[in-house]
Amino acid sequence: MDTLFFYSFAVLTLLGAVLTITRKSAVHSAIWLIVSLMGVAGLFLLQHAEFLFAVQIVLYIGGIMVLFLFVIMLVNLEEAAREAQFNKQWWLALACALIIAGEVFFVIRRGSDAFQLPPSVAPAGQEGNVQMLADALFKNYLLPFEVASILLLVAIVGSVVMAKKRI
Amino acid sequence: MTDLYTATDHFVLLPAIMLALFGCALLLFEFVLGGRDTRNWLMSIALAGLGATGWSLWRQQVEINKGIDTINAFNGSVVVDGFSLLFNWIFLACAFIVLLISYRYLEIEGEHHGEYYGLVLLAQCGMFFLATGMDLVTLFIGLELMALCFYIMVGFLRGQKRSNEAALKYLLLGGFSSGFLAFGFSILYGLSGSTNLHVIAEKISGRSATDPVLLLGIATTMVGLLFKISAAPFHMWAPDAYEGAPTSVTAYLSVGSKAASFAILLRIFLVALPSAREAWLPVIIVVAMLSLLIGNLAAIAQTNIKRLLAYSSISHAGYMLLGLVAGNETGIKGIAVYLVVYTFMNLGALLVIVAMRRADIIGEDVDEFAGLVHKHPVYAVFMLIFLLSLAGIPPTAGFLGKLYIFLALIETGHWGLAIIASLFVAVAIYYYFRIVRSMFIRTEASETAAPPLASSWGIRVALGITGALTLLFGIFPEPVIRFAQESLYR
Amino acid sequence: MDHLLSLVVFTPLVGMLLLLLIPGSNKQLIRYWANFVGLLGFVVSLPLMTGFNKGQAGYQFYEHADWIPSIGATYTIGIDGISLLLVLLTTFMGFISILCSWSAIQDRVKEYYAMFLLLQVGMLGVFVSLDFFLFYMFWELVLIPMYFIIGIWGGERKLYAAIKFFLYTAAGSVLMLLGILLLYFQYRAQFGVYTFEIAKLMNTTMPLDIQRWVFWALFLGFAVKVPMFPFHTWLPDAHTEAPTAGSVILAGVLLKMGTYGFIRFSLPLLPKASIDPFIVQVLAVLSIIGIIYGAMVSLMQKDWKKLVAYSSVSHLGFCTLGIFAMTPNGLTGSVIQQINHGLSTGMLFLVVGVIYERRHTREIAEYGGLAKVMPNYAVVFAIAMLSSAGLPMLNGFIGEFTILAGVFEINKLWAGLASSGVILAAAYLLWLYQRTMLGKVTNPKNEGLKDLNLREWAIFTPMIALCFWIGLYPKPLFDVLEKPVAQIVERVRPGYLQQQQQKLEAPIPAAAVLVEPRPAGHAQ
Amino acid sequence: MNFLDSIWLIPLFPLMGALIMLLFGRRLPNSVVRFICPGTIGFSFLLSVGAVIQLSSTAEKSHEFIQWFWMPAIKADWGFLLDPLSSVMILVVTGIGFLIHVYATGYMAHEGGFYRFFGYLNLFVFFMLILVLANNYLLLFVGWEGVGLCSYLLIGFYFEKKSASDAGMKAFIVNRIGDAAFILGMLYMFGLTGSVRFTQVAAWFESHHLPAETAAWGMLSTIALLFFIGATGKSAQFPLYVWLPDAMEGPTPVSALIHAATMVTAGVYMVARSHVLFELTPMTSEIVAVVGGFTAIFAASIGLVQNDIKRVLAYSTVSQLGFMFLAAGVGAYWVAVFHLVTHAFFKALLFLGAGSVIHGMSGEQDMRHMGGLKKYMPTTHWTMFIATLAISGIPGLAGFFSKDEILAQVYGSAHGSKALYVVGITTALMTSFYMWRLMYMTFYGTARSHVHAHESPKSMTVPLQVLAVGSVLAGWLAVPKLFGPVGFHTFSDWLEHYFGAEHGGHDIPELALTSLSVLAAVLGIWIASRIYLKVWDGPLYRALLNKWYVDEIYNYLFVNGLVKGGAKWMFWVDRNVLDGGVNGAGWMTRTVSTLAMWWDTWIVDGLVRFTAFTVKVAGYPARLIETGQVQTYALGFFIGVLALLGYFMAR
Amino acid sequence: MAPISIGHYLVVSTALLLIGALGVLTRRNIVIILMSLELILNAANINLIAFSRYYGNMDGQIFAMFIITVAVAEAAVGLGILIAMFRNKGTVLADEINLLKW
Repeated sequence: MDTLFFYSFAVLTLLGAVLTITRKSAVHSAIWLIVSLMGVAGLFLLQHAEFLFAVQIVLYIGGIMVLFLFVIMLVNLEEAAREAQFNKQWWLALACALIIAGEVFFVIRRGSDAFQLPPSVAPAGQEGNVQMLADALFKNYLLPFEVASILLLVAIVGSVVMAKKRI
Repeated sequence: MTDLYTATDHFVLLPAIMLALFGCALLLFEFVLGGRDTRNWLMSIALAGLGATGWSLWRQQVEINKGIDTINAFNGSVVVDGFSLLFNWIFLACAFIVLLISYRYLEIEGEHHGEYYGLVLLAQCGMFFLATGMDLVTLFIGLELMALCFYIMVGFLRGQKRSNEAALKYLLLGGFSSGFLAFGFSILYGLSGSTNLHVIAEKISGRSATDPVLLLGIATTMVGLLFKISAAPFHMWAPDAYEGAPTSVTAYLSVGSKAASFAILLRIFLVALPSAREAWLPVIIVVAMLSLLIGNLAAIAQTNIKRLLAYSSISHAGYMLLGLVAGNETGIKGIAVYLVVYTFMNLGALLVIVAMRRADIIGEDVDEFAGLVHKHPVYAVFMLIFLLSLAGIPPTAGFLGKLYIFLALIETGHWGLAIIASLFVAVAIYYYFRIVRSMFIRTEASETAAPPLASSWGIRVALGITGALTLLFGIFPEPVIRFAQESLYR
Repeated sequence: MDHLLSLVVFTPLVGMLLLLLIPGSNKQLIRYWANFVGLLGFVVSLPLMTGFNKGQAGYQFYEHADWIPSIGATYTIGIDGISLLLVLLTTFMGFISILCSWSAIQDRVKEYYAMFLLLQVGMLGVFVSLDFFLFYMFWELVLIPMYFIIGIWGGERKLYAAIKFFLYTAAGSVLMLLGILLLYFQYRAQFGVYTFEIAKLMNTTMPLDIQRWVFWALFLGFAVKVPMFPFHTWLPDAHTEAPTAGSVILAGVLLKMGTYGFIRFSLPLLPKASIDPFIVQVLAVLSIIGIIYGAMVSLMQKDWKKLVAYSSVSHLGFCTLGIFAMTPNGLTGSVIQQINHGLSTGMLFLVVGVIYERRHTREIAEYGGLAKVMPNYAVVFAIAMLSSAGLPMLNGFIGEFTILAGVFEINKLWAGLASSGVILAAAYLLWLYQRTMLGKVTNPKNEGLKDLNLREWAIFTPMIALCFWIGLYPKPLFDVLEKPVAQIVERVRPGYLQQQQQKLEAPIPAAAVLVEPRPAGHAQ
Repeated sequence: MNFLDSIWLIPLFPLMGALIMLLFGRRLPNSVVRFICPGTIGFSFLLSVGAVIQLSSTAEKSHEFIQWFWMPAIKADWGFLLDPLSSVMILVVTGIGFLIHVYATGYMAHEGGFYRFFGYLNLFVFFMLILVLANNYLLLFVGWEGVGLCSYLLIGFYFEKKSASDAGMKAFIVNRIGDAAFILGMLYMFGLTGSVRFTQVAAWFESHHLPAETAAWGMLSTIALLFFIGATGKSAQFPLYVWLPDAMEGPTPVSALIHAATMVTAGVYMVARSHVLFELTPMTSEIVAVVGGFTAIFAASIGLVQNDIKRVLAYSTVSQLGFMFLAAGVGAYWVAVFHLVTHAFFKALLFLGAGSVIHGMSGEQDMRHMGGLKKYMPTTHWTMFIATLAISGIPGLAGFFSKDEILAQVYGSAHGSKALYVVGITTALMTSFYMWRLMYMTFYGTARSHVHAHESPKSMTVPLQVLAVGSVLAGWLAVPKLFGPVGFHTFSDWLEHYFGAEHGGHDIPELALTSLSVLAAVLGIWIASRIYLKVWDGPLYRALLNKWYVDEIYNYLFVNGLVKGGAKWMFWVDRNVLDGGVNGAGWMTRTVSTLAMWWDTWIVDGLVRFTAFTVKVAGYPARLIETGQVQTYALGFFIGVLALLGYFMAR
Repeated sequence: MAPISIGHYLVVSTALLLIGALGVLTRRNIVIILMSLELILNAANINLIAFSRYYGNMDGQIFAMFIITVAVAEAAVGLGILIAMFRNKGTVLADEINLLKW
């Protein structure tokens, strides 16, 4: 069952991603991005990261995407949509991406013997995931958490400074 | 584990707290009391923040000087040791000088806002974590904090297309590289099950060098980090960002950001990945050589001095990487010495360009420097010192940095690299001296006719400090060397 | 005085710093001050001569202080006979070139003299340093003022010449630095201590191939400076474009830094490499090519100054040839020839400068018949020319002859080839003299030229006196050089001195002299 | 007064004279100059006479005097040596020098630069005295070069005349070729014997009992040959004689003093000085003799047809010098020196006489425009008449004795040969011919020009008369043993003792030889009287007139071909290959960037922006990467990743 | 079908990374480039979550949370800068911003 879910979420993710970067209209791209991110969220769920699943849905899909759509409306992409969507180097980029994919594949194939992880620890119980997360977050990762808050503050201030006409 | 926040934690974190506190205060100050007559206050608060930071760093330094190796905090995710203090002092000096030179410059550009000062301090806060972090998460978040601040600062001249463009390019490429870095970090985590660098090192040391996942992780981590220090071929953001950014930010970016990026690079390569040295060493060699080649050659054709300095900073990154290539005590110490020296000389050179910016004159083109010596001999002479230092000619400090790199290379038997690196010194002289020529030899009246330089007490103080130190470190380098020695290897 | 040598080295620096305090508009005061400092620099260096004990081997006026303990760099200075002569040459030529700029330099006077005094510090430092690191500092310090002297006050192609000078020498010296570092680590590997002190580095024993590497690295630095044959192309440009005083100091002192480097560092530090047949042959051949080539190219020049510049290549070829003969005579002659070249080529440049100041052209074709208009000038030029051409009783002969004698001991063919330089020197110099001084005054612009003035006499008189002094009574120079040169030779060719001594004293068996003994029947 | 210990004063006087002239001469009136300069030489002459007299009374006949240690490199002192050979030389130099100085006061009276002329002349005498008084080769070389310098200065005295300064330069440079060889010889000598002091060298040779190098070419032969090459330069022997005829551009007293009487004989002196060496190297001696003989006949043949009065004398000088080398080559050193002395008298006289003629003819030198001067210039005529008789070898006069002795030695000495004798006697015939041709063309017949000739002033004629007396008497110092009473062998005894004469060889049929040479002289005079004005057009004549085209050949081969061509080529190499090599290394740099020079030129030339742009963009790939396209940057980044992974894959 | 291993997640994340990179490299519209950056960061997240589960510790999840935070911040600032630029230049096409070059 997990397998099936994994494949469907994986396909959803990748398909969404591909469509994101190929759609002509930015709005369509944004929607497909949502689809892709939801696929990722599904993968999170499969790995028993319920809290992150929630974060992904709420924050990303609810937050970032609104922001994107907002900007799309703001900067009026009508004209941009009429022009060519890909730049002149797309074929080169595609070739590079394929080569890298090939390389990764090759590396992994060749060194599959070496590809060993430490033995897996028994999966944590399904219950209490959020609690454990909170525990870790506020004990071990208290510092990054605080820093992240500054980061967000900077982001807020920064985007305001940038976007406002006059300050 | 039981205590969430111990006294040690506080002691370690104090500089960051100061920076964050004053930084946030500055951000808020502008919101609350925005207005034209508050600008002196902004400057004072920012300087006070740096003072407080310096004080807390000094306390740490005193502690370290007592012979304590490292002070761990937050379960080892943040440490204070000689290494972190060395870098923090660099950041502090850099931020201090950047503040000094910004005031008048922002006035002229018409973008004088409290956010700027706040961002300077918060960026330094990010750098603090890059120097002290021992944990992938802390490092990553610190890196992003710093980067975000810089994205905004680069684009701070919102009304100017060049600034917008630079910020956007920097952001897009920075984001791109962060993506790779995050991916690399995720794999490092995956290989070890921990985000602590020491644990990672321990787990990785047991793996074979051909482990594909490890290689994938190293590769992606590496490109992320090399991007940050603007080493070729991941350097291409640097010229554009440097050129488009406000010059004071260019100064900060080229020195502070680079030093911080070197801090994280060294931490990761030396603490987390020493066992994979044979895998990354050849790459670093190639990257260093490419940086020297591209940085120096491309600089030759530049007429914009900021852009020229950007390319030269790429080549400087190449030199510093050669210290990592040598990898021995001398090499690492060499990087530290080089960074210290580079801080002052590069800041100095850029602050002269800052002073060149005045009404109607951009002051970034080589031709605009023509005949500078007639009108402003002091500036011209100081610029000469900085340029000589950048080129690595004794008795300026820059020579010391290069000397250490050569020392390390020769000591470890990398003769070929040493020869190539030394030959690029000659190339560098060529383009630096185009500026010298413009300032001293060309006699066109362009400068004499122009209004006087945008000099201010801040710039003068900064010029004095950087110039004096650049010369002093060149003639009496013992303190710098000893400092680096004691910070890194006691 | 314990710090006499430091005083000598840093007097110009102090003078320069004080000079900076004088307002730039007060040109006259600046000139007086600069000349005073130049003279003072010379005067304070005189006690070196009187206080020098020529019987004592090793360094004198030795000073030592820690400088950068972390890397083992020290402030160690001291002089032996070789450096003594070069230091005196430097202070003397420094004064002369400052004096000769009095009227030639009219704009940016303050900077000009500041640069000159700074240059002086660098050159003096090079000759007294006994620590490689210190040496390198001074070595590079020289570049910057020279760059400006050529670049700001030079001729038409000054920019090109200045940067060419800088790039060539800087590239060479960075490679030299690598050689120094290699040596430094060799010492460290043997003794476990970091040091740049020459005296200590001498104790390093290195395998031949490492020595070779170090040798070639140092060679690049020095050879560019000298300049030896394939590295010489910066010289004509720099000389030609530099202002008179710049050319004088460049020819007079700066080039000697390279030859001095060979003598002070390459030979004693790397005795095995220095005597390596391949290296010696390559260097000797390069020197000989330099001698002939420089002279031949001189013949072709249409530019007065360029001609003199190329003649420097030829003369310096003699110096390097003498060095790489590595015989007492070769080395002694080389040092003396360095002094001589400083004086005579310096004078030739001054001669060009005198006329350039009056006519602002260096084209030989522009002149002719000046002897009629400026008889005193013609006499001075003649003496300079003859000194440069190696006429006996003048200084050039002493040096060249001693070098030839030294080279002859080692290789007769080299000496033979080198002696052709003597012929060519006469050719190009006389031809120059003829084209400029003799004949009728064809160019009307030359008719009203003024002869030497008092200041110019003041410049030339001591130089001419020195030329004659060295030509007639060079013994003091030889005495001063005897000990240090013997030391170097003993290091490079152990036993050579004794062998030579014995050879001169022992009777030579007839068979050694004759290819074949004469048949007995012919005996009378 | 002890003259022997004050021999250093002998050169000092002329030096002082020279210094006074060159430093202050311009301010002195000519009358003072006229007094000082000959005066110093006169003093020196007196000192020399005193010294020689004292020397003759000492037992060892040699006096060495060292002033200071001069040149440590080859242990050479600054010291003087007075021995029979040098005493002869100083007497000639100061004596004839004095006369010529006196003559010059008259001859140069109307020239500009009077003081300068005398300054140079005094300087010359100084160097010449150094040369002959030196106690070692190196100091000899000082004088050697010094006289070369003065010769240069004096030939080019009329420096406004291009031909004059050309000639001076030629003289100096040709001499330098010889000098280089001389230097090498000295070094060889030092390497071998450990000294260059004459006495020590000689002692060394004697103490080591070296066998002579006859069968093989050895070190000694090399040294001797190098010395001889040096001598050929200074003494104008084939092939380095070419400068001497040109040197006639100088004022006539100069030609007389330097290019006839003294300087050019320095080579002979030097060979004589090194006689110990040359005796040990018969092969080199042979070369000396052959070169001398060849030069003698060769120069004489050119002299046959020249029309310039001074050139005839110049070639005659070359020819006579050849005679001296011929003598030295066959081992008759004292004879060579003897001829040197007699030649000094009559040749100086001839030159001075010619100078007087030129003076009287207001500068005319071409004999075709003279003739019939006898009645206008009687003193000049009769003095020259005597000199010409002397040089022709008419018995009783100086030239007869010395030339006859040479021919006898060539015929009879152990190293001589019949062939050389034939050459010698032919040359004697030619000499007689061209000298009488000169006399006829100048003094006899009818005047061929309208210049009003006049006799020269006393200051010129008195020296002529004194020299004429000398030309008669000098020969009697060494009358062949065949003829004279015993007392007349002063000279030969004086020198033979020094040279340690060895007269092995055949018995010399002296009477026959003497008759033969007299016959040759008379025949020459007779032919000359018949055809002195004839011009017979033919290839040989033209070849002779053009001096066998030697100058042209040299010019083509060396001056234009080797030196200028080579220099041109080398300069080209310098500019294009060497600099090109460096620039080629910089080429990469340049293709990737703009050299500032180019950039400057563009701006200065105001080339259209487009060109600048294209070149800039097309030329410099490193910048080209920076397209300004953010995605290209990202692509670069991406390719970096690609390469990195590729590398990891490959390892 | 093979059981889902950590390798599968790695493949998916790598693919996502490449797709995101491709988007950055090829799309002219900067907004879409910013979206592609989100994809790249999500690739890292997939890894982190998978490894987190594998090791049974929370570090990966927390790291992922921070990465999401960073992604948000980056997007916000990026869009802010984009707006500022759009205001000045009137374009959102990446290949039309080429004032700074060479």
